[in-house]
Amino acid sequence: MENGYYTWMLVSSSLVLLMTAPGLALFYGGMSRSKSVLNMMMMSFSALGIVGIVYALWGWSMSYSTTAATVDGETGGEVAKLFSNPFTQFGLESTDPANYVFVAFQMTFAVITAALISGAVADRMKFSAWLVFVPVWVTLSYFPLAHMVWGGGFLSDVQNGLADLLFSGDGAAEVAPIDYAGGTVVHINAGVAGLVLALLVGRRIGFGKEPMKPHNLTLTMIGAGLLWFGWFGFNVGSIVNLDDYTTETGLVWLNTTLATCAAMLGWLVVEKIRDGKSTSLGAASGVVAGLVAITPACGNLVPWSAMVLGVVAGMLCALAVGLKYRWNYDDSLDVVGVHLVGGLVGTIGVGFLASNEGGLLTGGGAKQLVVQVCVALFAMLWSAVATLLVGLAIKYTMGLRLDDEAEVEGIDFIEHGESAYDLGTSGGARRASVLGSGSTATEVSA
Amino acid sequence: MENGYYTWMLVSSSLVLLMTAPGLALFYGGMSRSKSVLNMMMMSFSALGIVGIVYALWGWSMSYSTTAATVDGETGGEVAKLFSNPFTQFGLESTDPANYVFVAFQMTFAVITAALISGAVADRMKFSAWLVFVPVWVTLSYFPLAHMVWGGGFLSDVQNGLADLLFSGDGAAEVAPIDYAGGTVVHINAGVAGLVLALLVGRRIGFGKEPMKPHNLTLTMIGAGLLWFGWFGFNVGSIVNLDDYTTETGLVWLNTTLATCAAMLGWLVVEKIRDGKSTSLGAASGVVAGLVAITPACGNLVPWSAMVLGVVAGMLCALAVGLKYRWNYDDSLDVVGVHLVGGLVGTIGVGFLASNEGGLLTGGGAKQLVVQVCVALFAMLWSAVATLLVGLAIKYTMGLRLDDEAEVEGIDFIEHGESAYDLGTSGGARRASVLGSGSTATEVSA
Amino acid sequence: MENGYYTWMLVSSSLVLLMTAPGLALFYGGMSRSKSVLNMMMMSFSALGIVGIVYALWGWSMSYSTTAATVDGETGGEVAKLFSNPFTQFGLESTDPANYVFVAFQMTFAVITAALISGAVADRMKFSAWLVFVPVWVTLSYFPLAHMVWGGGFLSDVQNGLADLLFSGDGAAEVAPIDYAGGTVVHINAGVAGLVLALLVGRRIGFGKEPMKPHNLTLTMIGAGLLWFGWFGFNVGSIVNLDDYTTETGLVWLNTTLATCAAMLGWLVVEKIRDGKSTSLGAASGVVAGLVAITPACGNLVPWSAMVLGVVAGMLCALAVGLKYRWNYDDSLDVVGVHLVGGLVGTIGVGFLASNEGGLLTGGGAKQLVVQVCVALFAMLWSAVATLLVGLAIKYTMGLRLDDEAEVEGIDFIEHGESAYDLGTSGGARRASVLGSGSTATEVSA
Amino acid sequence: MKLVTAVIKPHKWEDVREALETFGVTGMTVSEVSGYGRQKGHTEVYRGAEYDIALVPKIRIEIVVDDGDAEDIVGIITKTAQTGRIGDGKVWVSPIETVIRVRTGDKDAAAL
Amino acid sequence: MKLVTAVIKPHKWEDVREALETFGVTGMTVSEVSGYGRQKGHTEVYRGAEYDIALVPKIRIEIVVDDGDAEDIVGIITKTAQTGRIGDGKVWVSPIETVIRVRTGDKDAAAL
Amino acid sequence: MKLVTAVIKPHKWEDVREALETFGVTGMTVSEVSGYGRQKGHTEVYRGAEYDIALVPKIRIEIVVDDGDAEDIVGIITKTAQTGRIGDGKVWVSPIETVIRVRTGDKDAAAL
Ligand SMILES: Nc1ncnc2c1ncn2[C@@H]1O[C@H](COP(=O)(O)OP(=O)(O)O)[C@@H](O)[C@H]1O
Ligand SMILES: Nc1ncnc2c1ncn2[C@@H]1O[C@H](COP(=O)(O)OP(=O)(O)O)[C@@H](O)[C@H]1O
Ligand SMILES: Nc1ncnc2c1ncn2[C@@H]1O[C@H](COP(=O)(O)OP(=O)(O)O)[C@@H](O)[C@H]1O
Repeated sequence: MENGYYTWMLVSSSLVLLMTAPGLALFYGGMSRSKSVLNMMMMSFSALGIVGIVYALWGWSMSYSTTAATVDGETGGEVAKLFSNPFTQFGLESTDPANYVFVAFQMTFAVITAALISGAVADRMKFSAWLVFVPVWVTLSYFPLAHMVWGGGFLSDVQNGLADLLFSGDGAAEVAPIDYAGGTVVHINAGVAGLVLALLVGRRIGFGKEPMKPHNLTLTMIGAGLLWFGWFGFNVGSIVNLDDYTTETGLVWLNTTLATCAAMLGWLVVEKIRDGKSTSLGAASGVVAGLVAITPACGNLVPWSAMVLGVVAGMLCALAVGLKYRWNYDDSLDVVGVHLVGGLVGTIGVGFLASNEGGLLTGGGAKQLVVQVCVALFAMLWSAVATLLVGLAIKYTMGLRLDDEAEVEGIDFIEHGESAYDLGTSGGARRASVLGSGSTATEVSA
Repeated sequence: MENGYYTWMLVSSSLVLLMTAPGLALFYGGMSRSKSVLNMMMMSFSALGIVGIVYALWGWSMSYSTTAATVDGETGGEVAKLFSNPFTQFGLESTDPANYVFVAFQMTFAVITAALISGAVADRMKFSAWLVFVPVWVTLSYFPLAHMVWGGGFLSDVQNGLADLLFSGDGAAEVAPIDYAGGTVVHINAGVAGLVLALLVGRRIGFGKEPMKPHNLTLTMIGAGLLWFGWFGFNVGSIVNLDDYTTETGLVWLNTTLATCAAMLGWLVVEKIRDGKSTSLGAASGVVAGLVAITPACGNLVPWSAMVLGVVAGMLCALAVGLKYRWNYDDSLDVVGVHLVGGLVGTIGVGFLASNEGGLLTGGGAKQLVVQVCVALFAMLWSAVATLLVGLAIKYTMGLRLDDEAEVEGIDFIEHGESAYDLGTSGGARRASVLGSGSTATEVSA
Repeated sequence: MENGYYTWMLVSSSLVLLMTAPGLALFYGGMSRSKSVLNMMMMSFSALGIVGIVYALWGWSMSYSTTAATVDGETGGEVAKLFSNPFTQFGLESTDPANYVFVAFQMTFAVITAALISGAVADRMKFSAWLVFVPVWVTLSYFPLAHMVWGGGFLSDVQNGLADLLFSGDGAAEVAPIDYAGGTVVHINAGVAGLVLALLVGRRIGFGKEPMKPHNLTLTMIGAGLLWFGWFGFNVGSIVNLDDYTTETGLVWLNTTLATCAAMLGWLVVEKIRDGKSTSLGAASGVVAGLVAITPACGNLVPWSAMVLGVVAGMLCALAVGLKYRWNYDDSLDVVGVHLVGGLVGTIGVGFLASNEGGLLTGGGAKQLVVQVCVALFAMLWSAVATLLVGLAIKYTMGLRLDDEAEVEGIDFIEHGESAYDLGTSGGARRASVLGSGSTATEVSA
Repeated sequence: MKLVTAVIKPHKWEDVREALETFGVTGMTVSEVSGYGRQKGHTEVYRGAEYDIALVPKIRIEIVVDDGDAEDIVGIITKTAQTGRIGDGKVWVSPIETVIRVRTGDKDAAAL
Repeated sequence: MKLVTAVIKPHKWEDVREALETFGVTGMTVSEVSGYGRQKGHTEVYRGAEYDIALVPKIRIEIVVDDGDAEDIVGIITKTAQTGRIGDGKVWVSPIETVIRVRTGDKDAAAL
Repeated sequence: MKLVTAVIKPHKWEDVREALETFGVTGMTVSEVSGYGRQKGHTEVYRGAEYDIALVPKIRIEIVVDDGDAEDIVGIITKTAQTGRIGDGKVWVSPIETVIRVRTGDKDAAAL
């Protein structure tokens, strides 16, 4: 394999891992309350620990070990349209080392998708329930969708795939679905899962009544910056056509950045008009909204259309985050408002804007748009059902949620026995709070 | 293009973007007061959002679309010595995709240069005024200077360029000006702009009387570390001579690091002697001073001379940051003391130390030194005039500054309606401050 | 040299520098008390400043300029088994620029090794003593060990080297010691030095009695994430066999990640069983324990054995950090419990698990294990003696430690004249503490 | 004049404030304090080291009132802040000789 | 002995301290508190959700003084802390039976 | 009833608490405050600019006690918090008319 490209894949895999820890952990942690920040970060870190292992055991195998249709048209059977065999490359035993870097890259995608969900259940989900939810959910929802979209499955352009059923070509769909880096697999998937889980877990005590403002926006800003940085690995590392390496990666990098800049400005404009002030949380949120929206589209737009997609995403997400108060569901850190809505904007938007006369507005007719919409709907359905199954199973066995007193006391202490800060207050916090901490340090008898 | 090099450019572009958000946002944010940290970070984030878009629209075109003199000596006209046509590649429409990665890389330079200025006007500049200042300033000051220095313009070695007027060679200057990665275009430019803008905006209420100490030095330390990390993209990504890829990049990486280490130690020594104690803010500042100084020189020094340049920069900047108290201008976070002074040390220092008998002390005579000084002076003049025009225009129309009561109340709340922290104080901040926050969360009617 | 690989080395060098500043600075800083966090971060930053310079002056020369045995068997003499000539490449004068990138990469290893030690002496070591300790220690302990292990010295497979003396082959050891990325040179070395220095400096006032809990775990989590990210440069950048570039780097990346995920989970399990709760500090610590353990082994394991090594490391380190309370030595931030123990687990563990029938459990017999144990013991001995010499010399001249009153007052103020935070407490810290800060800002007369 | 000082559980603060507002209290001064008493703190664990947190977070409220209102206000606070669980807090009343409104210089009743 | 307690606007603290120093007050104890009263707090917005911040930051000053000085000190604080705008704060005086200096055990006047 | 208020050095807090516990004090309310007095603060330097930190951190303890215990408790605090160095702090006693336990409504002695 070409080493320059290979090096970029090493960089990209590392960048996407950085997105989860500490990127997302900070973005979410800063938005939660100071009594919940550690649990918030732990949901990201533990997702990394668990999914990392699970991916090596059966995740890669379920996603890529067999495809529905191999190059010569011979198929891996109908079931292979949904997921491939978990055992053929179990534990990567039989995986070609030349593919390890792709295992690494794809692993980090599964990790962050699971971690994204945690934002919807901030402050109240049992840590043990989370540790059980994550591996089961990626197995039932993420791996199959990754296979369907990227592993030559039902949502690819494979014969008798969804796109092919809509507009049949010879041997493959006439119009291939577009999901460059994970609009459906990652963002729509996480967004729907977040919504379902938030509904199952229920609202936080005092939701909509008590204030639940971000406890440390500087963390959220650091997180947004690191997410942006890591996202270059996420999008630019998803390049498929190596012959165009130098031109396509440049385009994807630029589109990613332009859409994100435009989305940040779009969000700030909505705030200025609606609330009278543009906020830093709005800037951080707009950045993520733009990155989410451009994810599926980054390889199929040109600079101007990337800016258009970005500004639309920023504005729509800025409005969408308000819905939870109207419809009274507690999607605590707006996984729905940012990732589901942003993912839909990108996935469907590319149906309008795809370059080379691919989209409705770029002279390509409606076919691409139809395909994109149907793929998005199917992904939402799959994710909703899978999440519902896992969520209900946990709810009626071990339980999903802390009891009320524990929630009021604070999940950081209840679940982790820690407090995030001990800054003291006297003399500009020149010394740790003598009140905030205890009288004796004694080793726990092991 | 060679893929290994190309991959490095993708990495470098991402690294330089990281420098602004969150790098510089943290470095500056930590130094400001807790009532201003969000605005400080917002000035960096918004600069990224705005300049990113503007650069794609006309920035690249104004900087690189036409050169004063093309290889075969045919010229783009005299005006092309100052800037090239904003419309030839407007919106990157007609830009060769093979150049996208350079657009990306150069875009991030324009972004951070604008963001650097914000340090001079901390705590008091209207956010709306900043949003107007940034795009106009980069158009009048940054793009032209980038073109003059790197786009084959008046400050390059082009025929009838400044250097050629000083010491004429045949068809080009006898001695080419040296600005490897942006001593004049980025640091001197931002430093002068900061000074002018600080004078136009005026001193903070209580400047020199009330304490205005850094509110969170851990953020400043994170920022300094991320700036250093990102600077490898900034300097090493600026390589020009691809034949020397493996040797030149290694040299530039080493020079960047050695100068920065030396500058950190130099700053700490000055503090130890003058104040009796070496501070962490001093270490962070010394790091940035060293990075600034080595920027124009990193390709033209050897390890020992890089260390010399670094230690000089660290010591001079450590002394320079005190000037604002003596001359009573409120360059709040020392854009002048660090970026203008550091940029001059590097730009002029390379006239003394340039390797291969290029500098005065390295047996190359005074010519390079004269060229460097004249280029620096011209850049300062250009930047000062451009900034003065933009600044005055804004001052006498929308106004540059908050009213006094708002400034005392705190710009984070006034301009962004937020507070950075809600840590509570009881029990080691185990729960968010019940006092620090409000009684009801109600959705804003959209 | 191949550019793709070369680019990765540039990336890796930058990544490893990031590990120290701000990575380790944050990881340690967050664990210390709010009156010591700046000093903690300064110990990392200053180590970077000092070792960076020292490495260019004589570090590289002492490590790699001459080898005990060159390819054709001709030897650089017996002394060259311990370290090579500090002067042959003093100041990199005579170093081939093509090697600069390796100088850069190796420099960052020396930096972080020195910085790691600081965790053992948190809150109480004179800053001046630290500034003297660092350069002398790397000269007596780090450079020689780097040379012995990687520079073809006594701990390599060189003729009459330790391994060769144990199991002699023809012209070289029958079994080459395995230390892929620095288990002995970096972690065991730093761990032993930390223990010795902690004993020389003595316990903190109130150790084991007063609470000394982490003052800001969000910093520690950021640090852990950045360390992980940087560690990809540390391990994957240590590749030796370029022909396998694409396969070996993929394997090393995966092993690094899988061992770290497993170690995180292992640590959390031990906490759950022993303390009843899994903590975020435990997750962060488990991450580092796993990274430490996989460091020497990452190129000689397969995914499943990497997971095994990781979980063992996580569990053992989780138990080891309690020892200091039992044996009453104040290894404040657990350099011993994490780096010495983790380094031993990795260095010795690979003797059990080395792939290709290399280890005891993988059908390779006991030879590798014996070699690993002996190498580890020798490294511990060398490090202990070197540290003892430096430490005693400083203790009985300038002194190692603050006086008691200063320690209670807080080292940040005493040694650096700063306080880390000025957050205020009123109104959710909407304004800086008017109480925490002073009444006048007056320029220090230079 | 009297000074009513109340130490209550943090999550009761909003209710108490509303109740007092309804009663007609126009102002008060509050601060976050730590309480020590029957209600024990809890234990935190860091790397196997246990820390007993002896103190629990409380909210301290100071209200300067007319002699006549003191009793009612004490009653309102006691009623509203009550959860019945250990740690509900204390309320005490102490004498004040005079109170001045800084803005106007008004004294006593007029100052409230 | 008397205890003078003052609640003032934070940015007035420095002036008050200087004025008291000049008058001869040798010591005081200050803390950051939150005030509730006529002066209303403000509104913050996070992702479209509005938060009413009911409380405003204040500085609380406690000074133990000789009976004779109480009035003057109250006067000084009132004068210096006054801005004329709502929210300037309150000052109140309460009786103290005794005060001891920990360092020496000195009582009352001698303890200040 | 009496209210004993003590302002002491932070690192003395643990000792004082233990001493009071042994004596039989069942509860107290503590807060972190800043002290101004003979003990001067210190100077910090940021980029060559000096900041005089006028205030020093202190711990403020409030204990409502039976009239009879006041003197002993004052004595215990004074003894335990003493270091002999400037800045040890003050203890003062003021009268309380009544104290109520929120949980039960118990009054005075019964409320402690
Ligand atoms: N003697 C006292 N003086 C001052 N404050 C007290 C006293 N006793 C208790 N408190 C405060 O009241 C709070 C509740 O008291 P506690 O004994 O825990 O529960 P309860 O009041 O329900 O018996 C304590 O946390 C402390 O802040
Ligand atoms: N009855 C009271 N008891 C204690 N503190 C009070 C009382 N009324 C007001 N305060 C304090 O005085 C501050 C200013 O009072 P406010 O009514 O806002 O303005 P003003 O005193 O100018 O009328 C409040 O923020 C509060 O801290
Ligand atoms: N008149 C006073 N009223 C209230 N508190 C005081 C007064 N004088 C001193 N204090 C408090 O006591 C602390 C110690 O007083 P200081 O004069 O510094 O030392 P000492 O009490 O040993 O003479 C001060 O920091 C302050 O918090």
